Amino acid sequence: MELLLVLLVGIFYSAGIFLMLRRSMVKLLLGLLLLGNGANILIFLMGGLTKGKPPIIGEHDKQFTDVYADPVPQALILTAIVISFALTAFAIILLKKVYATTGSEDLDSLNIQDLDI
Amino acid sequence: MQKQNKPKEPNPKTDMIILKTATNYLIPLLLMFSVFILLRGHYLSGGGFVGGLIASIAFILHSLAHSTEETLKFFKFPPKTLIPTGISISVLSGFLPVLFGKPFLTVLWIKTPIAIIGSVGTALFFDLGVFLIVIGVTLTIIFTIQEHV
Amino acid sequence: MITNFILAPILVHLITAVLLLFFWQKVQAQKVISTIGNSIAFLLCVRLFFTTQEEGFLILQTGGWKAPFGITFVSDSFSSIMVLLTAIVSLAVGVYSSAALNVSRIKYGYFFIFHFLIMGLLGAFLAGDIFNLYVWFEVVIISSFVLMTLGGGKMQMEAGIKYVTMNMLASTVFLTAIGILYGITGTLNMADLSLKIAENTHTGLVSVTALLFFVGFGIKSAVFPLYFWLPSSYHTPPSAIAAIFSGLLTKMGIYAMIRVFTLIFQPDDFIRNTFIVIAIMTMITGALGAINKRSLRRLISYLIVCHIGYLIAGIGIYTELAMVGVIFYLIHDVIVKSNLLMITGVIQKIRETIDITRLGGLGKEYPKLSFIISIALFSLVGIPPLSGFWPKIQFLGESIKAGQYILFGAFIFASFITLFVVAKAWTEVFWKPSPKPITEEIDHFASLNFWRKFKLVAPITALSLVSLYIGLNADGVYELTQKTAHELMNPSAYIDAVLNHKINR
Amino acid sequence: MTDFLIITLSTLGAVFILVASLGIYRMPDFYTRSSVTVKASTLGVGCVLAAVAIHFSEFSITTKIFAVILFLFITSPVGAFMITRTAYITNTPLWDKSVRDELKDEITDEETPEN
Amino acid sequence: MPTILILTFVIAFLILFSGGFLRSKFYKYIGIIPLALFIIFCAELTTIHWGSDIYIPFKWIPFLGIDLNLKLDGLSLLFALLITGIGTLVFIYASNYLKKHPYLNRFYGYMTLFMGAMLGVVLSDNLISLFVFWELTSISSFFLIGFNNEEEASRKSALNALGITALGGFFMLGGFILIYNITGTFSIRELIKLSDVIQQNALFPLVLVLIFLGAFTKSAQFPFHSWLPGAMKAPTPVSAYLHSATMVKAGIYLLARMTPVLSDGLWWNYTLMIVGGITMFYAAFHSVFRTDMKSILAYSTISALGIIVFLLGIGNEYAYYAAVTFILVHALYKAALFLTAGIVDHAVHTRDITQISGLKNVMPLVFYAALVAALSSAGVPLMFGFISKDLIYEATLHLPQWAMWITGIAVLTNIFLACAGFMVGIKPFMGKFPEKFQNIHKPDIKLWLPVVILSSLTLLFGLFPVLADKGVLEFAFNKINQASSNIHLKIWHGFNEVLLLSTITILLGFALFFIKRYEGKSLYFIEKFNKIAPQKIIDNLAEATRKFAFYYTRLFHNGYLRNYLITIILFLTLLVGYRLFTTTPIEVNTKDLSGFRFYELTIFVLILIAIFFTIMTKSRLTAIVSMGIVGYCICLIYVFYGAPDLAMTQFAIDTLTVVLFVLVLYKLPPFLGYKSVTVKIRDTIVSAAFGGLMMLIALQALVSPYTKETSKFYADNVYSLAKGKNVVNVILVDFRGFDTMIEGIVLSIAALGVYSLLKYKSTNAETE
Amino acid sequence: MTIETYIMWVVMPIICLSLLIIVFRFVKGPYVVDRVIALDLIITSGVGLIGAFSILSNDSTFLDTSMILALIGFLSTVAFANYLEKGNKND
Amino acid sequence: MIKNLLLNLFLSLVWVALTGYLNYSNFVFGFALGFFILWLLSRTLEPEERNYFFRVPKIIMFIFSFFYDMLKANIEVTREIMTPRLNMTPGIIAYEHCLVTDFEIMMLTNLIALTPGTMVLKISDDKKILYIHGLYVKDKEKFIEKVRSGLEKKLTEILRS
Ligand code: NA
Ligand code: NA
Repeated sequence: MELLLVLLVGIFYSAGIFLMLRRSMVKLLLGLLLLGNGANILIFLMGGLTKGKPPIIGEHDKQFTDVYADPVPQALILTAIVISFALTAFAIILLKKVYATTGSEDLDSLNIQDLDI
Repeated sequence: MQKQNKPKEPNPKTDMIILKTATNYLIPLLLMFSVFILLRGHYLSGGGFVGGLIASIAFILHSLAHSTEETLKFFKFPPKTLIPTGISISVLSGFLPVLFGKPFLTVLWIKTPIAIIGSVGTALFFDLGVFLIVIGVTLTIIFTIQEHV
Repeated sequence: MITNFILAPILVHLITAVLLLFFWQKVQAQKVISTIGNSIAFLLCVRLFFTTQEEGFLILQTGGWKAPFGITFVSDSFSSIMVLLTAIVSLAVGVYSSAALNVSRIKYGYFFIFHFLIMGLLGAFLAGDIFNLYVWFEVVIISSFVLMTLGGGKMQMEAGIKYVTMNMLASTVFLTAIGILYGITGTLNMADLSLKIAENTHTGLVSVTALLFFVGFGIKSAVFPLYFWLPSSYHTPPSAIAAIFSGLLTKMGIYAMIRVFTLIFQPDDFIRNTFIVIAIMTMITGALGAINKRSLRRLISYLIVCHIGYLIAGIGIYTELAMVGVIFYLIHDVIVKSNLLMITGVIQKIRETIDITRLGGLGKEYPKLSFIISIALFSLVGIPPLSGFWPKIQFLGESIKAGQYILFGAFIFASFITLFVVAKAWTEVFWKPSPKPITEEIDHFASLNFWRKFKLVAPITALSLVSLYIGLNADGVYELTQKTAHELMNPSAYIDAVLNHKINR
Repeated sequence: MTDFLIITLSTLGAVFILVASLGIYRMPDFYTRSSVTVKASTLGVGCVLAAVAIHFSEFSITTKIFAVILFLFITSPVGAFMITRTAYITNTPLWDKSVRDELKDEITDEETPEN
Repeated sequence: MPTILILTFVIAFLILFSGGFLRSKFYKYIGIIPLALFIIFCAELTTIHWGSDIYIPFKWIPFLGIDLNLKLDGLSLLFALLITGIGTLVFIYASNYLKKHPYLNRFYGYMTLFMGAMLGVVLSDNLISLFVFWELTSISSFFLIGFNNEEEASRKSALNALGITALGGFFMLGGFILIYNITGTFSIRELIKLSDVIQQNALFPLVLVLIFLGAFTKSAQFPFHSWLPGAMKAPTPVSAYLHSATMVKAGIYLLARMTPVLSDGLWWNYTLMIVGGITMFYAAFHSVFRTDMKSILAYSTISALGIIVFLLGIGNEYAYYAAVTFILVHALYKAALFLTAGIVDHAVHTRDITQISGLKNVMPLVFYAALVAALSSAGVPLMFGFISKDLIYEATLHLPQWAMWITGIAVLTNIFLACAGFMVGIKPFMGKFPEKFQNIHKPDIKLWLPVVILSSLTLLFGLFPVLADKGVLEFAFNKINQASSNIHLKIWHGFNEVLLLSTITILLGFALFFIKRYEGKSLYFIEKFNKIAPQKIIDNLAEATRKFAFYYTRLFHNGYLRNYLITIILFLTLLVGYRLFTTTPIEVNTKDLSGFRFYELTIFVLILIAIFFTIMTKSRLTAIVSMGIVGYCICLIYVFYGAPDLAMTQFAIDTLTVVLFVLVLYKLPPFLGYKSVTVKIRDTIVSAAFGGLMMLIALQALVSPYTKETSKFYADNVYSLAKGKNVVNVILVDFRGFDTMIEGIVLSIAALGVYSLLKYKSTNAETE
Repeated sequence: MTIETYIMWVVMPIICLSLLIIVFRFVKGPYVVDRVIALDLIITSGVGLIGAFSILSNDSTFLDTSMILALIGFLSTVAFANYLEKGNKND
Repeated sequence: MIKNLLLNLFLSLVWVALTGYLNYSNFVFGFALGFFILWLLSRTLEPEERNYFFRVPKIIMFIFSFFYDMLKANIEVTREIMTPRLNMTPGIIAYEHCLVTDFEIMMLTNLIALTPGTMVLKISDDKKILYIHGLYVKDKEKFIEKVRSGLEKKLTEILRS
């Protein structure tokens, strides 16, 4: 499964970048979302995969009796997910605001001010 | 395929009764569930974040079924104020150990466990703060957008 | 010893922000609370700086978990310098903002975002944990997103989308790098990482990871060819916001780069050469970009890029002396760049434009202000003995020592172009007669009351004086930077201090 | 006995889910898809979850599973109703072999009384 | 001495700051400042005569080996006296010349600043402190050239001058630092002892190039001379002081100072001779064709500077003696001529010699003074100039090879210079006095007195050269030569070939002066050569740089976000990819990896399809539904690998994101796409390469073993110390609680940002 | 044959097959509403899949996840419904 | 009714507390026991207060019958899906119901939705008519009758009285 997930990571990153290179701002955002997910899975993968064993001590135990999934990447991803949500939410609203002020969500039409001198 | 005529604008009020009624029953369930998820995060999966998300989803559902104004009636203060409140609770629970000469965010425990919740420590208040922040944040975002759609 | 004190400035900004949230929409209260909070934080930062300088490393293991298991905060000499700089700039910009910004921006939360931003910066500078550093970065980024776009028109939105996109990309690269780093070491504490990386036999992979960090931080610090967001955006927000951005935001990337490449990774030849090539290109690109700019802000934007090249070059040379130069330059640059942006704000208030072709006659009308501004400008271009001059000695010297003649040439080229464009701007803005007649309506500055004028000019004066002080007291600054560079280049003391730090739970 | 129950219920559940998926795949228009899928899956998932409850046969887990099934039975049809209604409003066409559309009649009647 | 220096700067800034506070009456007596300094330096003459140098250590930045050690020896003193002496005269002169000027305070502020800086240059023993003062002279020059800054030409000239001198300065700084790298010291005194070390270093040629660039730009040597004629836009006192007598000689001073250190008999000398030679001839030739008095003087100054450089290059004792003498000679007569030009300009409001004539009748005293200066310039016997000219010819004639040719060039140069001197010092006073100048006002004593003093000195030193010689020149010479010599200044050398050459020079100079016709045509003639003139080349170069900068900047910063992104991604991919492939053998360690189950594969396929759909669809909603599927599938992956907390959060967040998208997308138009297949292929390649790279890195990281020390600590202590069982949650609220707190703040900022962004409605009136 | 193997080789494959079939509908569309109910069905089936998986791994922790799925999974469907109605077009 | 339900729940909790085992068979047993006790005690009450004891069995009956219907419909649908040709005659029917409260309408709508092959599309503005999409509506009256006598009747039985 590691190989499959590695492949998935690659796909997430590729697709994310590909989407970011489109003309539409919505696709740009979706691309960023995919990138974020890709990074999360990559971190997840880095902890090593442990099938079906959450890092939670059993109800009647006081210590782990079995193998458990590495909790650190999970905690990191949780943080990353939430942060990425915050950024995405803001970006979505920004998109709306950009559309409201410029009347376009075409990224190619947002190139005027860079060309000023 | 038969081509349909343009239908007249539906009356949303009558159509929404299904969602509204269902929502009225779901909201207490969701809120209770969110508290449940919050409280036992230390032992089982869950915690302030997910709890907060579920609680806010309850309100979002309500706002989708009714309207934002209707949902806002649940709150005496706008949900925005939950944010500083939540931050304050989190920070205070982190700051409490400083008064006892311990590093910031050190978890202090009440000696005897309390029923249902189990051991109570500053971590719980910390998580509660997070819970409130998440609710405040999510609702602020969604409601603001809904007002501006 | 428990050094919760490290967190004091951070918490003060946090509390200030939270208080401001409770005083939503109350402009006067916002201004007062912000100024008080800012001042307290300033004093705390100053104390943190001096305590650190006296006692060496200040360390806090939050949660009472010993390193590398908890989140560690470390104030070493370098961190404390950055903290002090942040404090100075934040106080100056804070005061400036209260007069420069319009009421609606304050109503819609400028100040608390400002405090969150400063808090994020302070946190980033004090973090001893790589993931915690990431989280602080995000605080800064999201705050900057908000400040960047708050109340913006078309231009600001257009810039905002670019700024947001590229910064989010940078964050992702940073996060990826952290993931890989965890994958090959199993730890996140920077001191611990240093040890683990040193033991790691997969040197190739380590080097690759280091490069990922370089790219991530490179985007944030706007090096060639990752700099695009900066000239696309820095000219659009209000001057107060641009002042913090230009003074501190790119420098945060530089800070992280220095931290990571001195503590965690020891850059190999390839990485060092990469740094140098990138630095050369950054200097040239920034300098060339500045040549044709008519808008003062755009001009300064490109100069920021250009001068980031100096810093990168210093890191690339990777000698203690070069690092002395880097830190000195960093100190200088933070102060001067913030100041310049505030200055553009005042100029805009006076003339309603910052287009140099449409400006003029400021020297005649505002001679004293012009003089203050000239200090900032001279410091920027490095007229000896002002602050920008000294680190160049190290840069030039070390690049020759390292046999990097092209880099040496690039330094001279960049210095020259900087001097030239600034002098040109000076002649246009201050010497040239004003092309359009000045009426009461245009000069918003003259009609302000004394206190507002004071709030606008005092920060500029203060920062100019700081620049002057840095330049004239180069000896003292060198003592500081030398100590800091030594600490950075010999991280064992840092590692030892962090990992063997005693705590009582 | 419990093993048998678990196997039966889980198989039944899986099959219902399969039916639902085949339904959504085969049905000719949105309305028919919507009317055969959501509930089939709900029932299927209910069965699987019942199997889970029996498998663990613990009070807390069983109540939890009851809750899940209950939630599913409340939320699924509501969602389905909402989207189906929207589909109609947004002119998603009916299957051409549909025999009647009294809703259309009603709406057009109201709109054009002279017809 | 340092006190004096610092005091000078303090006074400079006080004057600058005074604004209108100081009445113009004050400036009548401002000459006291340089005069006091002059007297102090004169007092030091005795010390020098006792044979010892004055050396005052003053700490500055010991870490860098930078100090403010001051050193007063013969050479420094020669310059210091020039600076303060001529300074006194110019200050006095200007107090009348610029009388009632509104910014007199700025003028004197800059002038005093300059004076201090210039003294700093000649007194510093440390190369860096020398450079500091050096740059200050450039800056004060910038401000003084641009003093009449409302005129565009002034601004342009100021910029041009600053540009060229500062660029040279930067190179020179590099040279100094290089010297430090080689020797470990910035102290000139030390360096003289270490001259072998420097000259034998492989980088010695580079040192020379860098130092030369500094000196040549400052002293207006060909081809960097072009800023100096432009600098004549400055008020005449400034031209007289900075751009003739002192600042431009800073480069000369540096060369003279460094001669004992860097003179190697080869590179140093030949470069100086060639550059100096070209400069002196080129500029002298040019000067004759000018019609503006100041322009003539500017070119003749350049030429004179060329002569000194040339002499330093020749490098024999005569040459050195000639050089120090000529420095003084030139300063005296050129300052006098400049001030004369100023007086003329002041009186008749033009400096065009084709327009001016007959002023002798109006201002006879000025005429005689100017005449003396012109004659000195031509090297007429009994004038001080005669002595120096003789020494020049002595020096050239003593050259081991090419002596005749070089002497010939020197003679030609001097002929032109003689003519130029006459054009300024004699031409305006001779002939008929035009009607239109009838009601000019006669020059004030403050204007003519300095000229007279200067000319008197010229005459005095011409008659009694020993005064100058024993006074200071000998000691200056000793410092360059690093040994004393038998050469002494004499009023008369007897009849020899040198006298013959001098006579030829004077006669031909006079002849040229009388034959030449004074009309605008000559100016046209010389301007024809402007196309190949260095200034033109510099202008073209600047314009080319500007254009290149424009296209270069536009090439990268072209406004298209996707181009920015693609550049970033390509850079990352190439850089990191290159490193990965060159350092790491790509290996896949299959034995440690678990196989995959069909349900995992199913999820994988689902994600794949959903992603593909997200990319391909033209409908925004479909894209979002696809993203929803992707999110839920990730959630399932988290479930499969033991991360229920993650799965929950992922799911909740994903749902919220979908809701958010749906709420916002409501009004947007459909997707726009790129029609071009090339673009699509390019993007596909770039993104595939990037994704592939990330995949490979992840794969390699998987192979690399690591200790799970941290997670083991958490797992071991989660119950005993943190009283929890869900390790992930305990990490979030306890072990790494700080992350969570800050993360909450990130969320808060985002929410409030959203709120502000949507609620804030900016109006056009509000700019900031 | 244990319950685990049965679940593994009979129940899970059926559910997975269903998921693939649903995705097929998702791909075909043709309308957004079709895709939305496909998504809804994937979520619901996901609840079943998680249930089966928890038997497989003998760990009840995952049921919390399925509870959340069941509770809030329909929110996105409702949101889409709202959107489509307001947008009044079916692109 | 609510009072009785709460009382019943309370009793079952007491039972759990008494026995000390919180598992579901024990809880169900406690509930059944409590129900029985309450039923015994309720004989003294007025008839309108006693309906709780009739309704609980009815609800249970209803659930079972509903599951049965659902199963039946499911099989029907399965047949439709599995066979190569589609024999159905779908269409939209306007169905006039006799329900009163919003809750009842929602319950009916949900139940119709849960039953395979039927789906509510819309509710008329006066809330009186449900527009139902069915798979087999060739015979409109039969379809209406099936809903009316099936779901609606049972629903009203358990919700009212
Ligand atoms: Na977290
Ligand atoms: Na690994």
